[in-house]
Amino acid sequence: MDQPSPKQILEALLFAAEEPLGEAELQDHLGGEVHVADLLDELQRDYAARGVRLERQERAWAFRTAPEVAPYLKRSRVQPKKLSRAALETLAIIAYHQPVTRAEIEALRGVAVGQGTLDILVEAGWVTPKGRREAPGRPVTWVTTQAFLDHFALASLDDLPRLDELEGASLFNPARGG
Amino acid sequence: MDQPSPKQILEALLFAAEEPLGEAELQDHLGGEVHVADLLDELQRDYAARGVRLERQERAWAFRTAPEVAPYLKRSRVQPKKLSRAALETLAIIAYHQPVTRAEIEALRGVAVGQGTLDILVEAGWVTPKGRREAPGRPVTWVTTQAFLDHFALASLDDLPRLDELEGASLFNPARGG
Amino acid sequence: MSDPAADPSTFVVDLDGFEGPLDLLLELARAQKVDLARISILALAEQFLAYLRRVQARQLQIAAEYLVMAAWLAYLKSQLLLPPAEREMEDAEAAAEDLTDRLRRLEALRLAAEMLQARPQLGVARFARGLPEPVEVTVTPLWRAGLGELFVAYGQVMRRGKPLRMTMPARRLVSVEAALQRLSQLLTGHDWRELRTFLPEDLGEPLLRRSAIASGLIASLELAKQGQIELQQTAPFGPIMIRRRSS
Repeated sequence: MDQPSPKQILEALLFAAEEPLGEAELQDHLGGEVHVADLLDELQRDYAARGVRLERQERAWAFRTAPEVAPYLKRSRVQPKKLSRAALETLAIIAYHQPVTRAEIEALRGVAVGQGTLDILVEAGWVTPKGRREAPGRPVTWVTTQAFLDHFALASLDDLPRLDELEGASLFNPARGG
Repeated sequence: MDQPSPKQILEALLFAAEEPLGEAELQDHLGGEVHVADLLDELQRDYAARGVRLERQERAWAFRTAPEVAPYLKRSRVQPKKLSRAALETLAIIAYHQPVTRAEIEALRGVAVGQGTLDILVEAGWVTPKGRREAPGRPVTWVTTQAFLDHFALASLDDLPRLDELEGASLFNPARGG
Repeated sequence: MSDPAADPSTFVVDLDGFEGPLDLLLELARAQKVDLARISILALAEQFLAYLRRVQARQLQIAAEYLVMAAWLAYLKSQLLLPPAEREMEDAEAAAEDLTDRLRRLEALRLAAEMLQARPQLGVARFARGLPEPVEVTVTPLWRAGLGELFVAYGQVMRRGKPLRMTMPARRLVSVEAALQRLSQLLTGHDWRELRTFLPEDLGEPLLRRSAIASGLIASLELAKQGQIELQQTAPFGPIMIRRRSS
């Protein structure tokens, strides 16, 4: 049997895993002489036109089926539960304003955030408390996780459309309707 | 978004499937105009030199990591670990009283010494069984190793402070806790 | 939901559908069908108040945050209608602008949330490997210990060998049983008397005295529970009065 190349090993490692693997971890695995970042880019290009893609999420990588194939895959898949509007908005606020305290989320939405709403997001693995704000009461601040990037196919938080651009969009354009 | 090709759909299906998929099943899914058998052969060729292979088992197909990569997929991690209280005490007794039997260690500590504790010290390379006590049952006696001296930066066992010297060094001050 | 008494052009929705007063304001603003920059806060305040009045007329519960917003909007409206010289509010226009900004920010976030939801989500539009192959991970522990810890451990072992002797002096305390007996015997009449007067008098030692008070109190509670006596204390830390219950 041939000696496999580092790229083949990398490919197999990523393929075998269900969860994204960190670049540092992969570099550790393959040893110092291998330039993992280059190989990952190469692999990503190899798969660019295939039914499966190598996705980057900040410093982690994972194989995922291509989004455009999705409509043809639906075979008795259980539809995941839809997020409530409150949960989705809270998630968006955390994504855009992280690190953000519960009080700040409430100020933006103009309504109390139930602990249940945060619990749902924590349970999904998309947000996590991280650190405290150096302010009276030292409130906990919330941030999004790696799993959030993975779930919403974001290579980084910069992939989110900019809020000020959204503010400028024709929000109250009559065409959008009420 | 582009319309995905039947081959891309096939690839994604096989990737996301929780079990090997039968050819007939795949043919059903992709519809009559598509020649699934040919596409499967094509896919198999695409992956022939990669870290992942498309394997046929009987009449079912599944992606699998390449067999020659398997030895390189094992990951090993070195994890620094602190010795437990029991292991520290046992090590200290062996250092000061060597050669010493397990029964003697237990008598000094006032509690039983689990084999696990000795195993950890052996694994760390700091103690080793050496010789036997000429007593009923001829129990094994334990001594420290060169690696023990190296780890604790001791030139020799004589460098270990005597008990009365330790008493003076306020190391036994109860305020230090423990 | 239609309300025949209401102006048919006004917006009528169920309050339950809203995520708080800002959300309701946003919905009302949308109904104005103009750019948010040109929205009339005055009209918006009027609509908000009218809306709440209609909800109140149906005798539905209104959450506090809506009422707070309504009060603030009513105040803001009154200030905006006054000539600047007569206003109590320093900057009514600025307050109105702040509200516009908040609405615009919320609308942008709402749009962002929609866009987030529209992304190809994992398990919906993208899938992970269905048959993950477990990769063996071997963990090699690297044991660490310091010389100091070693010495401390040794010292503690060796000290453990010489056990310390400790003696606990026997203490004289008043038991609850004794207090019960004393109280039952001494409490005869039906007049209120202070619990303290039933304590034994020959208690020199403070600890013994405190134990007598404590067991006396427990004994009185026990007797009250049994229905034999009544207890009364008119103020915190005030004297505790007891008397035998008249049968």
